[in-house]
Amino acid sequence: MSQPKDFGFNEDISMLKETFAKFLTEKQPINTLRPSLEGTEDPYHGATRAGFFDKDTWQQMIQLGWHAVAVPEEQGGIGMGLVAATALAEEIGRFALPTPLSTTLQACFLLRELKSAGADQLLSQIATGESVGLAIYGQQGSLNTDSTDVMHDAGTLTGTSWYVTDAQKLDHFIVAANSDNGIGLFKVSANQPGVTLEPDRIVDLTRDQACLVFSGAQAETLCEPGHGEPGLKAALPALLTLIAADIAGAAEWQLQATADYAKVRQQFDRPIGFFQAVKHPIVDIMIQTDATRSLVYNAACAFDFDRDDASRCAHLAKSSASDTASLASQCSTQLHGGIGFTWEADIQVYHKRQIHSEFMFGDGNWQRAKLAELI
Amino acid sequence: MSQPKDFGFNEDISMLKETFAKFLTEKQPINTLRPSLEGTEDPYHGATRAGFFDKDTWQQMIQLGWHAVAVPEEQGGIGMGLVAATALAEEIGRFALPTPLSTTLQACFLLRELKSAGADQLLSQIATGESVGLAIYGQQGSLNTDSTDVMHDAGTLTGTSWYVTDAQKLDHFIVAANSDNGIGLFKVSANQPGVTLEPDRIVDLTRDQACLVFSGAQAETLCEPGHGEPGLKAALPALLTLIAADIAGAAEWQLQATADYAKVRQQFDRPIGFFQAVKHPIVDIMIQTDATRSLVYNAACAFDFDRDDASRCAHLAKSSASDTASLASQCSTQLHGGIGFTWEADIQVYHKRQIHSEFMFGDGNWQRAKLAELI
Amino acid sequence: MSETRLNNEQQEFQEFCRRWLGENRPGPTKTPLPQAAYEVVDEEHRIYLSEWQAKCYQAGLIATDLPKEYGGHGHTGLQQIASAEVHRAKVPYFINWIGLGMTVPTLLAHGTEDQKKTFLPPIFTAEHIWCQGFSEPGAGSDLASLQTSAEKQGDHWVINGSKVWTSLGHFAQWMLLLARDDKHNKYGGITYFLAPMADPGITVKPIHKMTGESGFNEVFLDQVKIGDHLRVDEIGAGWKVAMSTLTSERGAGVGVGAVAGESPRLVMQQVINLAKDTIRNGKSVWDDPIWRDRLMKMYERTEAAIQNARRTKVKAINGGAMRIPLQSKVSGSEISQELHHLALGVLGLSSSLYTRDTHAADDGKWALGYMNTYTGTISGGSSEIQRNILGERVLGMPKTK
Amino acid sequence: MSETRLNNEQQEFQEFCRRWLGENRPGPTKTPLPQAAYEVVDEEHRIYLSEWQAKCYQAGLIATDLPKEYGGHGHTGLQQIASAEVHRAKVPYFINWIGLGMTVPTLLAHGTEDQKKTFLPPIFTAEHIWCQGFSEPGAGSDLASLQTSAEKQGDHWVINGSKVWTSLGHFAQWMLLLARDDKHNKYGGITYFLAPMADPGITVKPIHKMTGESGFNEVFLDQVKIGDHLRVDEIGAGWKVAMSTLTSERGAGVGVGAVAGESPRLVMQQVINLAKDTIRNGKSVWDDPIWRDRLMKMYERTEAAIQNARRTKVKAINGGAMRIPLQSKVSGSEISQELHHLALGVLGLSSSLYTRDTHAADDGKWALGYMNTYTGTISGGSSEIQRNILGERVLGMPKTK
Repeated sequence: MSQPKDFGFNEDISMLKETFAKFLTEKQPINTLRPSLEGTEDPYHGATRAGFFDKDTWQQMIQLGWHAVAVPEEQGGIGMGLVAATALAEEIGRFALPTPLSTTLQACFLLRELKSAGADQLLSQIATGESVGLAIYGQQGSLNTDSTDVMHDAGTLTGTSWYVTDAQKLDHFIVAANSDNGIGLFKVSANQPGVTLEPDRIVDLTRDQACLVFSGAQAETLCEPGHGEPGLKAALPALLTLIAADIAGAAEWQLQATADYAKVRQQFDRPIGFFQAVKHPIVDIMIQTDATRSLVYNAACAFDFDRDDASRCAHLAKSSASDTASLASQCSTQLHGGIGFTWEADIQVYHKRQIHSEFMFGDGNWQRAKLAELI
Repeated sequence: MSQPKDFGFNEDISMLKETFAKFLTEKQPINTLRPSLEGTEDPYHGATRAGFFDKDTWQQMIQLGWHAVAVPEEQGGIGMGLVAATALAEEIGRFALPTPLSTTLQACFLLRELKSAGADQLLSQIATGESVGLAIYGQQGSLNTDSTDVMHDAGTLTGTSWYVTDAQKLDHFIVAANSDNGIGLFKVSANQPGVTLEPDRIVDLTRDQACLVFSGAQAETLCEPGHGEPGLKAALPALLTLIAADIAGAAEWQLQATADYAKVRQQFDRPIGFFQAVKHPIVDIMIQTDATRSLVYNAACAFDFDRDDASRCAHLAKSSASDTASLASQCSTQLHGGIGFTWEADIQVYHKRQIHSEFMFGDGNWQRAKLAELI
Repeated sequence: MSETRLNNEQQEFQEFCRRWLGENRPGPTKTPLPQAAYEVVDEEHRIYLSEWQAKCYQAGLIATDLPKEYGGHGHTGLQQIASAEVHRAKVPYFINWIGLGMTVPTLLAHGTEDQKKTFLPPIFTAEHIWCQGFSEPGAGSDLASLQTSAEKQGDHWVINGSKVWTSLGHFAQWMLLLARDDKHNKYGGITYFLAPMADPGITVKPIHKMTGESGFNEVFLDQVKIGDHLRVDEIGAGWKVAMSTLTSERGAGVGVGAVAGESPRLVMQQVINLAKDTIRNGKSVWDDPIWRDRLMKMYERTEAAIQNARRTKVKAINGGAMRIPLQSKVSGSEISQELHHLALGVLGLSSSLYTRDTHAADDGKWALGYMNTYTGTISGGSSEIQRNILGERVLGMPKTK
Repeated sequence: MSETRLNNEQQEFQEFCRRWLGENRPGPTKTPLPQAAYEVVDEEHRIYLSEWQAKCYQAGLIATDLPKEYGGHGHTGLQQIASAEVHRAKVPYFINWIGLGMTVPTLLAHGTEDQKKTFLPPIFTAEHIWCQGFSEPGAGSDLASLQTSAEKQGDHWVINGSKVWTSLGHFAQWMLLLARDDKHNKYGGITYFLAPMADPGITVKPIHKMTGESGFNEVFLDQVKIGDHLRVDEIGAGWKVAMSTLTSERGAGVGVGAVAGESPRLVMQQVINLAKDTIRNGKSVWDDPIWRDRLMKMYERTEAAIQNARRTKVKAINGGAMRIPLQSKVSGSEISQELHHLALGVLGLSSSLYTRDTHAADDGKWALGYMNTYTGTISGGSSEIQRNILGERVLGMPKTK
């Protein structure tokens, strides 16, 4: 099957993206986030940070149906594809939104690949407003799909899932666990017995992260042992594309914020944007960001319309995105001068989110190694 | 043994470098080179290019003793070390001098490691003004010391040496040849029976290059079969340092020429050096060139005073130099604008020499791989 | 890969193009063609390429969508198909690339009815080869500082000055000429002319490039006489007209025929193949993870350029009409330069071998191509100037002048 | 590694330093010390570090080569040995780094005899902590556009304005202050003062950095009274004096004691070890050729910086006295930034873990350190300004103002 020329960006999806962006413009998520950070700043003495998200905003998003964009109609969702989900992910990144939506979208695309009763059930729960995340990493943080530190035996889980994104915001988790028969995927819920959430103290202010420690937790099977790896592999292009879209959106914000600052900040009797040492690096952020954006749209479209090409396109998108996260963060902070490294400036909030995203689901090197196998 | 703080740059060597630079300033080698290129320019129809060098200049250099700087006193030379030879190599690069001296200096440091009667004999010949080069590459151009395409059997050579630098300028060659007992090193002369020189048509205007084809050529043994690899390995730090010094010198010329051009070329009613898009890349050439220069001086000094550390220092120098060759060439051509890509501008002569040097004795990747083994 | 949904007429025309190009592909030249149209200097090549272009025009692959009164074929929505098929068929380039790419869009937008009727048809047939006389020795990046003067004398103009980097100047019948009618008005004192190269006051002198090629020229204009009917647009409107011509050069204008050469995707694939075929230190360059990583970084950029071009036409996500098109020149030329340098690295020492060396990979095209990429990053508005334009026009930063 | 040939006195002193530092190394603090002296905010740390500095001074490791009348120890040729040994011993940093690094060289070069005798001794003992009041909210890269005013009233001055990025402002007894005595003379209208932080008109307010640390301050000056004897050099000579102070900051001045922190070579080695210890995708990061190549590129730059510093002192090959010293700030800060970013890459996902996370490698120092590198590339003359200075002063290109 071949891709439509317009990246699948039809009227519906354009409208979805626009409406979502307008909603977030009104919310200004960082202003809501700030109070939750108070007292946590000091790296030596600061208080523990809760996994903040604005619950009212989340309820409104549920009412507007955005949580269920990628849930199939059979499970009570809207049944849109990755092009639509990617449009949302890009805006989430652009507004640095703390939200259970990011991981829930990831979960949808993984669950859709599993084609099991358990998976369909969990998709239905998402449709009713419950949130889900992925617990697939071992301590090494490798993306090798067989690297979990959790064991499955007779319906219970033991061990630890590491680097679980937004864990404090979520109702349920999809856990990758090993057994004699190979990797399977299992559902556990946040507050059930045998599941302990141990929050990480992380750099990123807009997400939270935790270890999930399982001590004989009852787990519902989403995907039988031995089928977890193919399931994760099939969903991987979607996961890569969603995180790359988040980076692209955040980079676009970094670009515009830096260009805007360069127009107003005066030094040597001129706006600093007059100087090529400022102007040209900002242009380079744009060139790099546009490359990532185009590769992201292409990857989303490939997943929906040309699945055979989806892996190649997704590795391209995340490879480019990882470099964009790094470049846009470096330049945007540098060109903001002293302001750029203050806590008060929003530019630092994005910088921290970006260097977190840069390494999620595999860094650039890893993407390119996988890509080379497909060429 | 530890290095002297001053990189071994004592009075004698400072004077040597200064005198040599002054000599070349008077010669202006590119002006002498230009007439030899006439009629060879056109890539589709141009005449074959002879391996030009200025024979009068070479005779004067011999009279001044520079050809024998690295020949031990026992063999009638001056008996200086790599610090001195590197000082000459840097100036050769800075003046883009077509000369048999570059390869002859290389040969000296290889021969000095061999400690054989044949090697000493050849060093004596160098002292009397004969020139020597290395014929150590196979067609792959690998620096693996076992990759020659020449076979040795009962005192004769058969096969081909590739990428022999400045072959048309030289009297003798040190040939790496394989046999059942491993690699040995052998001397052949340019005009002897069984040796055919097949010139390459190359990009670099300041050097020549050829295949040496051997059909049962009589060869004098410099180093017995099986001892060639250790000999080459021991000399390698010197070879890397000499080529890195050549690059550093050429880069310094590229830097100064570009800065000078930026001071006089006017656009938008100002010298273009006013604009940061011109000024800052030139500064970056300087920063990169200074890194290479410092690593080169360090590598030469390590070879003379702290041999255990010589390999590490030499790989560092050539790794840095390869990147410098590329950066300085790219920027210097770009910032010269239209002038930069004309045949008439000397900047192109350096550009071509540098992209030749960049890949000599192993590119940057190769140096860094070797370096990592030593850390 | 993406595809348009074609209507019936378009589908039929596409089939025709494929069939025609398959059947009419010209044979080889005696000596190899240069890599790009701007390097053609041999008379053999001129004749060969002119005949080929004329043939393509007769077949309807050039000027496909233009009105018949200007020599066009009068179709609608078929030019892009013809151009894509010419590209895909990897046939020789069209020699009259300046005529097709610059004179045609300029005259369509700014020419008189007479100028269009007179000048367009012989462009399509390559009877009139065109060259461009914008740059001067003292006016490169700062194009508007040009000094060639135009003095009105009755119904004609007298031109004095000199131009540089004039591709095809040695073959051309006509030149797009910028000259200064007013010394006291930098941007508003320039007028745009169509200059006959046959004028006895014009001398053309080849420039040798670092590659050794000599497709560029200096052009000296000494008391050249140009009738006022050869002026384009108003007196003093030359800068405005030239900017629209340069925009066409940057690919944002209306196409009248593929100019082509090899696509970045194809060149990238060639470099990957080169890496697979090149053995060094006991294994193929492709099998070295570091080289593979560098190649994939480059591959990523070439793919991004393709997806960028695709996104240009999708309004919801293109970030504004000019944001991506204005990037294409700087990105394209820099990608090409780094890609060629990467190819040299893949070849290692054997990258030293140039054209007509018997052992050179691909007859030395990588070294030749590498050097020619500087034409891309320097001329037609250098990368530095492009970044100014992007910062100012797209991001709204203050003008660095 | 290179070594100086030491004379007998120097050798003896070196042995003394090693022994003394070995025997007097202070115990741990209750809460961990910040990575750099400019981040110290805890009273516990201030007391601990001040006592440590005083002890080192008493032992002769600070002010070693300075005259006794200014509180120095009156030796010759021993300071470099003391500083090197302090560095090598990896003992805590000296808290009064601005006093030692800036006030001392400034007063030695521009101070009156009285100023030297009064102000130098308490700097060495850390009785007087110093801060620097140069930057203002509107005057960063364009430092000379500062607006804080100094008005002469009889034998004293009245200062009004505000300063920013003032490290140690919350502890300091004294400030190096630049203020404007003449609004109509940008560079020649600035005067340099020694300002008492105890003045009731001075308010200090901490700034939170992106790391969460709060060692920087804003300082507000409201009708602050400064005696004319606290002026340094002539009225209007402030810019000249400040430039010489900044040159000291850039390491080209006379040392009076190691300021230290970790050397790039040490940090590089730590990152290499980190790569060896970090397992991902079934092997150590060091065993991945691509990472090894990236690490070696960085290693090359750190080694080049060391050899650059060595070359500074070798006249025959240093390219001029200031060519390398003026590079050291921009190179050093950029190397540090890229090296820390590389460390994050080595750690991969676990680089997300910050200080006091139980699983964070090295207690989150890589993320903290990475963010702090922006202090290096931005303050004390940003990398952009440094490149201007290099282009202009070393290469003689025209001034970009």
